[in-house]
Amino acid sequence: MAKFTAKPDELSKIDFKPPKKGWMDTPVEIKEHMFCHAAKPKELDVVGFPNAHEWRPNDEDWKLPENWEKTLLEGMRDLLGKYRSFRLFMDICVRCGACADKCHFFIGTGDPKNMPVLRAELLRSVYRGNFTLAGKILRKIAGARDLTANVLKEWWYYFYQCTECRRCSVFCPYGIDQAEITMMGRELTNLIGLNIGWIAGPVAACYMKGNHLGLEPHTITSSIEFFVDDIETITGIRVNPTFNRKGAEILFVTPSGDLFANPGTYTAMGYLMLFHELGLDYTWSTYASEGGNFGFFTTNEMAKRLNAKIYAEAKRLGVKWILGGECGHMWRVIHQYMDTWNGPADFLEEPVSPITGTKFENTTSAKMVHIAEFTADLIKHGKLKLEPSRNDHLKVTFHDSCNTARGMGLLEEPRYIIRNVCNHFQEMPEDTIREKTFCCGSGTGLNASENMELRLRGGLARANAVKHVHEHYGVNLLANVCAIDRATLTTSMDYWVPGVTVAGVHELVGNALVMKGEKERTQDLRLEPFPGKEGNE
Amino acid sequence: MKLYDGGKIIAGLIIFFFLVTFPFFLNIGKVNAKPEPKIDTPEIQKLAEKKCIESKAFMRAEHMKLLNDWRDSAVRNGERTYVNSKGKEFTISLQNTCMHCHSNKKKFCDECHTYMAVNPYCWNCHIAPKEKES
Amino acid sequence: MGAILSLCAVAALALIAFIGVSAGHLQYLFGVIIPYAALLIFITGFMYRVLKWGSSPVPFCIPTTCGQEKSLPWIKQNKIDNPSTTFGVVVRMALEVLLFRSLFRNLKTQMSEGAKLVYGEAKWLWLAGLAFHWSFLIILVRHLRFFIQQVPLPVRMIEGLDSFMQIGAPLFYMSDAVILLAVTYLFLRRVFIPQVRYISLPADYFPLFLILGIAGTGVLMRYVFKVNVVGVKEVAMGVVSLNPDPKLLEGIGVIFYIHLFLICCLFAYFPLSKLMHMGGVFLSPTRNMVNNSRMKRRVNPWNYPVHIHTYEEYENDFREKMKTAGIPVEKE
Amino acid sequence: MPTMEFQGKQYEIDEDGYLVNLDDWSKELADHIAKTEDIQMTDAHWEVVNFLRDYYQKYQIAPMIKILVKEIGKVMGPEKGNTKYLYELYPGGPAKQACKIAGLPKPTGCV
Repeated sequence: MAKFTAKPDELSKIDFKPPKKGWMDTPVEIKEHMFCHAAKPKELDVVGFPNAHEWRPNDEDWKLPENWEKTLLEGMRDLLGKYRSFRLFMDICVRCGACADKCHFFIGTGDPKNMPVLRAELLRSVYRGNFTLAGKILRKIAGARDLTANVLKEWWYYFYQCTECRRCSVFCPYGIDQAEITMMGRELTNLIGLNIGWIAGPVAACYMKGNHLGLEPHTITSSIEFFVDDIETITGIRVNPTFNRKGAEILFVTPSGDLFANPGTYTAMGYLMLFHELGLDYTWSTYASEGGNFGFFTTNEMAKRLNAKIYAEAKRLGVKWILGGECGHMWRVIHQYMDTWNGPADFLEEPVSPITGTKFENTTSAKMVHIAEFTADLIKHGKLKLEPSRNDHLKVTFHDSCNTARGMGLLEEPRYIIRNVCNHFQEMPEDTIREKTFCCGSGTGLNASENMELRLRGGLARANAVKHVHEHYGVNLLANVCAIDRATLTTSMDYWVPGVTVAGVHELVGNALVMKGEKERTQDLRLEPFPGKEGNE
Repeated sequence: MKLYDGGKIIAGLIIFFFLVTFPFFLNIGKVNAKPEPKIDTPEIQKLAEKKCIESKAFMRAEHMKLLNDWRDSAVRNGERTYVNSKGKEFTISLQNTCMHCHSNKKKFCDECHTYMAVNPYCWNCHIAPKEKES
Repeated sequence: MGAILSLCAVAALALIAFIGVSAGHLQYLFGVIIPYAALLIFITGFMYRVLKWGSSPVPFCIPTTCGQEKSLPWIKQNKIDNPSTTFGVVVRMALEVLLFRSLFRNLKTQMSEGAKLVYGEAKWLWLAGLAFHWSFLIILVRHLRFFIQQVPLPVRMIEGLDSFMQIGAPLFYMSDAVILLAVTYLFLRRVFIPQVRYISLPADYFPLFLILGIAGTGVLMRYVFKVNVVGVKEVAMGVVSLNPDPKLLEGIGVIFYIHLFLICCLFAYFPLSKLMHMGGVFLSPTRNMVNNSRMKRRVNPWNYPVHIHTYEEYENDFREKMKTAGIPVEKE
Repeated sequence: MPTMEFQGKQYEIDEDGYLVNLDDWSKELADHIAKTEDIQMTDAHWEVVNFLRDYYQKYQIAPMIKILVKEIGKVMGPEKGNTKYLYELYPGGPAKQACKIAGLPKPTGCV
């Protein structure tokens, strides 16, 4: 595959003119740098996905299993019976187009099939042709069509060009959620072995080893040990995290990206420092070592299978409640799915902060608290000694993650924390934050490298808003509470808005936190000297 | 067919059904009185030629427009003569022309207006003729 | 393409009624049989579609949250756009159904010079949509005067409000103008906005033309080709008392039958089409659910046990490595 | 599966040219892959490759950059313990390019 080399000014020339020919008559063109590699059969076999086979998206022949049409239509019937959202969203769209220019992929590509309404029509047209009276009789006039190999390719191409960010659903007068439709679309592709490697690999790893990255238990401890060394270098304090410790009060679960990928690792250091300073009775787990859930980007069943570890481990260790790290889709899953899948968590206690005594009344059933909720409460009660001036060289803006914004509503907690650990905070334009936030461009397992053009195009809308505050207010740090954001926004910023770095909120907390008995800090968590302290080392 | 959230859905559908069909329930089995406007006033009886200023069909469809035009020409333009389609002249006056013959407002005007729920604003300004109860 | 096809379809329907009544003298068919049939299809079809939706469960609590969740006591929750109580949901749904809250948020995203994205106000769709639906409702309510013997006060009040400008005679209804303008706007935006044209199906134009035809014939009937309204009400009353009188059908102008036939088409087409959004909007799980999934466990009726990689299996895979790394194990 | 030919033998590689089987790797093959990447292997380059392979043997994953930096600093002196130095050695990125030459699978960033 040729290397992706397009420059930002080339990429931002976007043609929004739809083709002359109707969309049903415009076959899908599978473009380089816009899709991810196919899943490897052995990765699908690990978790028992059906019809694993060798194929390549840009080959003519996808080596589809026999009777694939029947498999898909039966799968569709099954899903229609399981999800009211699916059946309803297939029926009630009026194609008003309010969602069209709300999608970051449409904004970044101009491809009309990336308008949420049309992406849904790809599936809807087949639904009409096979499941509705009008569609069966009137065919094309009713917007119905047959399921052909080309239609399937179109499905695959565009359902892996949607990050299930739900921005369209905010604006839809009926709340039609493309994320639901994409989920169904991906369920279907998984019936015939058409997954992507970047999702299947982490799913297989998470199933067998407990986390997406495939970190084995000793890798996790050695990695955290490495952070502990760095923390000692910075603060002079040696923190003592424990692993798989029975009888701890709290189990801490975070996305594995925080343990092994920059700049998430600095966020992990922030957690370690905070918990140490509080004297929190908590433990990490190497078995439930993943908060995120790439299974969520395949099938509901797979998502449930991966998620089951968290409660199972909490039960085994006998903790009282669970604390969760900064992550986006992880929180959609924990907030809206976990208790339903793997609850009731009646072996846990209703979460109470051991430091402030605050009862977390919004999670009395799921019993899992978001770290931003936890830390905001600490700050409110004055339990942390903070030195926000250490972050004075940073002009910070905050990127709401899609899932915490639109699938949960965690908006003020991280902002409250940032305002207390930094002196310079600037919001991005109103229409690009909170429930109107834009996706980083690479969610739902689309953060591979072979689909770089797609990622950068998808990230354009977010980057554009950052660029605005970068140019007008000198913003140089993009804070967020999502592991995928930390990895992908770094790439996106380097490309679109050089000069802006990306950090998790708890990295900023770690920098501002004054720990008991620490030495005078000269370095931040990245081991870079604080401005003005360069010579002190 | 198993129904989920059945209570709410059935309740919604009952409301829907009622909203769509309630005119049936109000009327089923009832014999509906039809409006029968009467033109048998003493004044009409006295007329040699029992004809209104225009044809019956025209008057039925257009009387509201005609009255509106009359109002405009008499009140706004001071023009008080109406020439009908056959060239015959009439004085433009609700009280003295129309109601002179149709002195039975209740049986002539109100019968249909009430039936159709039309509420003409003639009588906001004009005084309705006194009717003898027959 | 879709627009022309739909326009032809609606014109053909009007022609069918015209020929059927004026040449075929099928007043009874168009005035009684078809209306009964259309209403029956509408009611049963509508209920069938809703029950079909109801037959699929909502396994997960998936509201789209638009605002701050219920969190710590000192953080202000957005109790409507991110409701944690049924009351909040009721308000959210009411705003959605009555005022099109979500569409009100609409923005126009444009790429300006220097590849800068700008977000502008875009309230026209909301306004036209709201104007169209509300005027449609008002017109429907107004029409109740044809179906009720003693027209109740609220209906008369709505009628009075709708005509309160007292223009012309018969009094001009504002809702007539509003619906025609709104539907025309909704049609024109489908034609002139390239993206919207691209996604529009015949099924999107057809109801617009149908409604335009219905409103148009209605307006013509009131102001131009007048029909015997008293006769129309007599027919209507006969229909709703299930005692239609064929004799009454003769004296009514053909335009009434065109108007009525197009309405029947709309009613019969309704349950087969996207117009079902009328019922669907109430069932949308992203809007009608309480965002309390961490507070109250939602039960998925088809939840089933799944294979997981248990801790025991995990420890078996990694026991030696765990021991070397100093991680406690269950079995030595 | 695509393959790569070297000295008359076919080696399975993935879509991005990474060896599929760790055991297929040899110093000669590494030299060959380096050439296709326009890299002339020096002792310094080998130091990185060897560390990567050792780390992978132990942990079944390529190390984080910061671990690599620290390790190279330990072995080759603190002035070389920085990302800049590694990028000089492997302009295509120490993670991606060096892993390819070391016969490791393509590193996954955050997932």
